[in-house]
This record gives sequence, structure tokens and C-alpha cells, in this order.
Amino acid sequence: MGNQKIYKSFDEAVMDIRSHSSVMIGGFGGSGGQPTRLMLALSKRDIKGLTIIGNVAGISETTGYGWPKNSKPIDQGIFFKKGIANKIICSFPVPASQNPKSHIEKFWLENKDSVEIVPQGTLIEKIRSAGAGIPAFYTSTGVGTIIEKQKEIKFFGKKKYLLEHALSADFALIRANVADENGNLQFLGTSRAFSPAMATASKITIVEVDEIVKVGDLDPNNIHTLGVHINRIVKRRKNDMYP
Amino acid sequence: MGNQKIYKSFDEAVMDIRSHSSVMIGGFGGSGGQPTRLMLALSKRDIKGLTIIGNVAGISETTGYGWPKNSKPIDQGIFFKKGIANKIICSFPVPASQNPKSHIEKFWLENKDSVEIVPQGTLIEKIRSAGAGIPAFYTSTGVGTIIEKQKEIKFFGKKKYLLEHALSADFALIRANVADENGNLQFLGTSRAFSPAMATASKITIVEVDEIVKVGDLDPNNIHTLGVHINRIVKRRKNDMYP
Amino acid sequence: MKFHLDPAPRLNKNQIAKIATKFLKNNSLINLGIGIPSLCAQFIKDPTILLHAENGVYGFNKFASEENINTDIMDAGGNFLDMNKNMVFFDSVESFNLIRGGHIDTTILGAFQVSKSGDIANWIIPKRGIGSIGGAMDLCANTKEIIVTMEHTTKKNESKIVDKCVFPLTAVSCVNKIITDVGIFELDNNSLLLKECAPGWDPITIQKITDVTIEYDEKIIFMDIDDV
Amino acid sequence: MKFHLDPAPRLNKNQIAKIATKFLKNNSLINLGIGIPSLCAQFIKDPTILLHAENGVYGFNKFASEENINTDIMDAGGNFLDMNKNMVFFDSVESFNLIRGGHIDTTILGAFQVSKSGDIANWIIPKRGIGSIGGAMDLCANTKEIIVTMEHTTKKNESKIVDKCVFPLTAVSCVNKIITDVGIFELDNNSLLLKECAPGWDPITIQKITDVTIEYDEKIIFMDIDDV
Repeated sequence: MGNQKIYKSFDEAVMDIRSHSSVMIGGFGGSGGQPTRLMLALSKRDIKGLTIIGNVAGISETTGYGWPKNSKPIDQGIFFKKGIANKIICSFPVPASQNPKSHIEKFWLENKDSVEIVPQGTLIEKIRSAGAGIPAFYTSTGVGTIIEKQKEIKFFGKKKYLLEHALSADFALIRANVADENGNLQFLGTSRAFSPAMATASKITIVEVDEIVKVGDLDPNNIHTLGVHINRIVKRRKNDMYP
Repeated sequence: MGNQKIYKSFDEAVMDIRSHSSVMIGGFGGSGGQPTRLMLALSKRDIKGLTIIGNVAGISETTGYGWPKNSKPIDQGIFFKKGIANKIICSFPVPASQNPKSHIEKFWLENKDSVEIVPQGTLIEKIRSAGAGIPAFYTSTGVGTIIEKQKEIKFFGKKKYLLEHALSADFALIRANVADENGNLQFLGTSRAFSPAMATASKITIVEVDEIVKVGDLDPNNIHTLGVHINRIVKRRKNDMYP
Repeated sequence: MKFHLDPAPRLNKNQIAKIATKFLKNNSLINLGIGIPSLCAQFIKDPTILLHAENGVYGFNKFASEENINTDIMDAGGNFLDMNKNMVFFDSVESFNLIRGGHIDTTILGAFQVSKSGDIANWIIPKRGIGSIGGAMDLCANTKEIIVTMEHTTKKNESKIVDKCVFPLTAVSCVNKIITDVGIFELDNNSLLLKECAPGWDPITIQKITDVTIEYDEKIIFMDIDDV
Repeated sequence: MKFHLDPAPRLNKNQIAKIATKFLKNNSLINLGIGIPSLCAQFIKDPTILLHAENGVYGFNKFASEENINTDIMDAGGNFLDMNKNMVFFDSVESFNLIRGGHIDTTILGAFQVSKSGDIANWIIPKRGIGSIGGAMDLCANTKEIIVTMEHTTKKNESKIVDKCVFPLTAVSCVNKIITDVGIFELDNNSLLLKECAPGWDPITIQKITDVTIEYDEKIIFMDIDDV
């Protein structure tokens, strides 16, 4: 494959993300799995109306969630602060303590339809389903709650389940520890989270990595995301200001 | 955890599998991922009426499928030869060339309901669903074919899909390369196949391995099957007659 | 929290957490919510009990000290963890297969309200804003056993055990046990059974601050001050 | 296979396989069925084309010699493979996510019958026994492009391209291209378009052994004997 997937800069890698695209943001929330540099590059684009899909959505900047002390947390709120997104699909958009308000909460106060909350397990399975060619599945999560509203219901045995639909996106921005030139990825620790599923569920997946190695350097038994799902790879510089 | 999951013999590990149990057999078909010694131990039990669930079901003995030349292939047909099974759910029960007839085919000639053929991707997803708490999912596989019979149909957009239900079992017999004492497993190459999903979908999962290591000896980022799914571990002797 | 009717001090958060851990079984996989439940970890001494976090890890047992942080090793609450040899990592798909698939034995979590039928409300107080579901709905709908740890009353002295939850639900008919700062309760067949009273408390004083009728029998336990 | 009406020898299996490979695109993920399709591997020289097998591997390119067998490295046909650096392994769940999720660009497979509407029958001849589906239904229902390679007629000289399949179907309306031992066909909008004729063959002689009306235009290609 050579290195045709390798991009030189974060800016170049997100250059074709247009207004009104849907963009998945990998990781779980917090600094570890977050594609911080790709997010910063995207946040500088002169576009609007993005739909953001991510798990813990915008609480790090206000609470420090998942960031080391004395760091400067950045989260998905950056797209709302910059005015380039108008919708987010996530599971955890507000901190347990509500002050100060995050950029996403401020936006939500004026645009109540801008935040769609999905139970976390349903959100990841919706994304996984999109990548796996499954248009919909049943789950008992959310039965008897507000999540049940306007959902199709079905009983299996005596138990009640909700029909949940696949969720895909135009782009996924993810972070991994290492990529080979074919795009095969390995993650470290809890930084894997939503990223492998998102890579399968989006038309274009862009990954920022700490290291790029030759094809054949990774153990073929331990590839966390298959290279066929990865379109672009950008290497992070050592020792920049974000963890 | 210590080593309470480690069993000394294959016979002991399968001792409580009773008549009319459902038993998943891991791997894909062929010698690599097949739990051959657990199968041999089970085949000696004085029980009857097992339901076997496995992918390529019984073609190795007659065709040598997936076994080295000059070896003595054993496959899931052994349970029918010994008369302890009366049902198999699988995707590939007969070889492309039909002679000589396998034990499963011979049994089928007298018991036409004894073989249930499921498309391979649907079979693995049914098993995965059972382990993942999803009672049913939709797939386009099998639309317009005999598989569609008596299935619920649903359109998503203009495309037609079939509803497929989760498939669980009482026991799973699988083979892995290495286990730690907590039951965390790693597989090699294409021997992984159906085994990780089966381990999540059965009440009791029993694994035969080439090697048992201490907890902490496996890379925590590269565990293929989580130890919580594994109940019993038996180590294979080096250099016995089966690959 | 102490009110003029209280016959004795209520248990503190650490005491509630410690009590909850005594109900955990050998060889079980446990999920701890944020708040009081997260305090349980320090009291779990059985090495066969594995702690699970939604973000893709189980087997952890303590937070990392500030000088020893690895941003790739975190729990679902955003706390960085120390490594130990029982820990394994996986992605969110597998993490929620564990939850949705019923592989978690016990979830301990907090609540705004619990009803006598076992409904739980713990994700949103509507007047406060958007709310956050996270993994709570998955955990409550699919875990074999749910233990709620919470203060018995709100800051306004309102009962958090109620006939019917007012706040939007997290899941229905799922709570098995409630451990509050005044007692241990079991929910069974639409009944609230008081099993143990905090030191200095008794069924009558507990009933006074509880909106649901309490049932109990002669086997009821009065905790000793030395046990908590 | 040669019949008295044949104007020239039919292509052999290797020739059919070689022709099929010329339709494969750069950077594509390909699944090859058993029989003629498996012969394609040897003709693929583009290193960006990755071969996928249902049992959990892609990137392989050749069978292992008998003295170099590793039973943990096999294709879906039960053939042992040599390692190369492009290969990666995964389980059956992920393997079929690739298939069902539409991540396979092209599947090349054999067939008993193909209809002009693109239906394919390739998993059972009922009078012969149980039949085996394997991954064929998943591949046919979900791959972006399906190329069938097969002999044009049965041993009894019956057309395998038919108005309507008689054998039980593998999938409906999915075949894009058919490569037989006499020509290359495209299926489009319920029409059978003849694009290329094998050396010595022409539309009229091909029509004689085909049960479906063949369409073709002035751009039709007559293969040169040196090209196959």
C-alpha cells in the first residue's frame, strides 16, 4: 500500500469536511482517546451546521473530566464555541455538577433540539450496527423511560424491547497509539472506547496517532482496527501541549 | 483468582454435560481452532440428544478439510457417529463433492429435521447477539431465499430485511492458544473464528489451550476473550496425535 | 445531614459504601456508579471481585496518584487508574456487551428516587438542564442485581424512596436493594422490606422519614456502632 | 468441455480466473469463492488488492507448501496459507461485519445458475442432499460488486444463464458480471449484455447455447487468443 494514507498535517486531513457533514469523535471522553489535534484543525474550518456524534460530549473544559490537573482541557464543546456545529448526539453532555455551563449547554438553552441523548450502550451498538450492515436491533435499555418515546416496541418472551436503528456518519475522527502504513491500528488502555466501531461506521475515517510503523511491524493477531476502515493517518508531534 | 478454573483432564471438564444439552463447538472448521480433545472427551459420555452448534459441521473426516495430509481428521460428525447428538445448527454441513457421506449426512437421511442450516454471517451474529443481550436483529442476508421462510420481514428504506433471533447454548467447547489463570484468552491466526462469540453466549465455557500462564503475563490490551466468560481451562499435552 | 427528628447520626458516605460491599459475591463482576458507589472500591478486599468501568476496563482497584498519571488508563468517571495485573482493556462495544449481555453481576449506583416497585430515577432533574444518561440505563436494565446507595432524604428532608418516581426514569422494576444512611432495604414484589437499621435507628423512626410503608420481621438487624 | 456446435475451444478455468482479475480495482478488498474463483489469486499482481476469507483473515496471497503448514493459518476453503506482512487476523464476528457491512468491494464466486435479473443459485442442488450455505448468502446479499465465474453450460449442455433460477436461490438481484468459458456478460436492468466474446466465439454462437436473449452493441470486444 506504500504510504498513500499518510497525511502530513492535521489541517490537510480534515480539509474536505464540508458544512452539514456528520462527524464522529472517537474515544470515550477525556484526553486519552480524544483526537484533540484533528478536532482543533476541524474547529478552524470556515463551515457550519456540523452534526457531532460522540459519547461524553462537552464536560472536560468545565470540569477537567479525564484530563490531568494543570492541563487545558478541550472537548467537543469547541465546535459549538466556534459556531460550526448545530447538533450533537451523545450519552453524557452535562457534568454532575452543573456550573459553569459548557458551550453545549449554552447552545442547548437556545436550541432545545440540538442535543440528542442516547444511552451509552445503545449509542455504541447503533454505531457498531452501521458498520456491520445491521439496520436495526432490539434492546431492553430504555424500556419504560423517555427513550421509549416514538420507538417501535416488541416483546420477546414476556420481556419488552425497543427497536434501535443504525447510526453512521460522513467522517470519523479518532485517535490511536500506533498505525502501520496500511492503516491497521492499535490502541492503549481505555483510549480504545468508541473509536474502533466509529471507524467502521463512517465513509471517511481519519486517525491521529503517536507512531507510524511499517506494514508487518504489528502483530497480525492483535490489530484493534483493520486497515481497510482507515483512510487517512496523521502523526502527532512529540511533546506538544496536549496529552 | 488463583487457579480454580484449571481442570486437570478433558474428561473431568465435560463431566457435567447432560443429555439434551446444547453445545457450541468453537473454531471455524478444520483442525486449527477445533477443541478436538474436549470433543473426544464429550463423545465418550453416555448421554444422548445433544444439540450441536458449529460452523463447518462435519466434512473434515470425509474430505480432510482443514487438516494436514496424513493426519486423522475428526469433526463434529463424531457426536452423530456415537449417537449422542440428534440436532446440528451449522452453515456448511456437506462438502462440495458429496461422497463418501459424512456421519451427519447419514443421520440427516433418516432425520430431515436434524440439520438446520444458517447462513454463516447470520449464525455468528445470532451467537454474538446472545452474548450481547440483543434478542434479535435485522439482516438482508437470506432475503428472497429459503431462509426467508417463516421469518418476520421488515423494510428499512426500500430494502427488505429479515428478523433473526439470538442463539445461546448451555455449553461452549473452544480452543485457544494461551490462557491466563483468570481465563483471559489469546488465539492464533484463523483459529479464533467462532470461539470468542461462543464464549459469551453459553452458560459454561470450557477451553482447551496449548499453554496456561500467570495472571499479568498477557498484554492487557490484547485479550481476545475476557476471562469472565471462561469457566474451565484444560491444557493440551504437547505432541499428542492431533494438530 | 441531621434533622431534628433524627434519633442518632446518619451514616456517612464511606459507611454506606462499606456496607454495600458486604453484599458482593465471590468471583463477581461489579460496576460502580459515581458518587457514593465509587467509594466502595476501597472496601473490597476479595481479589476475585472484579470492578468494571463502562469505558473499557475491568479488574482495577485504585486511582493513580497525581505524579503517576497515564491518560490512557481511566475509569468512566474520568479518574486515572493505577495498573494491576488483573486489569484488561476492551472497546465500548465489548464493554456494553458485558453490560447488556447480563455479564455484570451487581451494579451499585446512586439515585434521585427509587420507587417501591424498583423503578429508579437517577439521570436527570429536569429543571436543572439537559441531563446525562451515560451507561446508567444500560446498567439498570440489564444487570442481574442492582444495589442503590443514597442518602435517605433530600436536602429538603423529602423521602427519596417513593411510591412512584416523579423524575424521569432510568429503568423500571430493577432495584433489588437500597442502602441509605439510615438502613438497608430490600425491594420484593412491590414491598419495601427493612432488613437492617443504622445504629440508634429503628423501624418507627425510619418510617417517619420514608414515604413508602416499611415492612419488617423479627429477623430485623439493628446495626452495632462498631460494625459500620 | 467441447460440444459439436462449438466454433472454438472454450476457455479453461485458469483463463476464466485470469479474466476475472482484470476487473478488480486498486485498494479493494476481495472475497474469492471456492472453485474457479480461488484460481484468481495467482493472477492478482496489484499489492493494494487484499484478499479476504470468511474465517478471519485478509491480505493473504498464497497457499503453504506441504512441509510448511501451520494449522492456525487457513483460508475458508480449508487450505493452509503462507504468511505475508499484509495479513491480519480477526474473529468471525468481525469477518462478517466486513461482509454484511458492505466493506468487501468485490466477491467472485461460482454458481449453478444465474438469472437475467441477477439472481444467483449456488448453494444446493436439492436432489444431491443437504446443501451448504457457508458465507455465500452473506456475500451475495451485501457485497458492492458480484462477479460470477462459471462454465457457460452444464455437463448436459444446459444453459446456466437462465430466465429464472430453478435451484434454490443464494440471493436475488445481486450479480453484476458473469464470466464464462465463452464470454463476459454484464447484467443491467434485467438485460444480459454481452461485452466480450472468447476467441473464435461471436454473439450468434453464444446465443445458441444461452437460454436468455443476449444484447450487445458495436463496442463488443472479440478477445484475441493471445490475451487469454
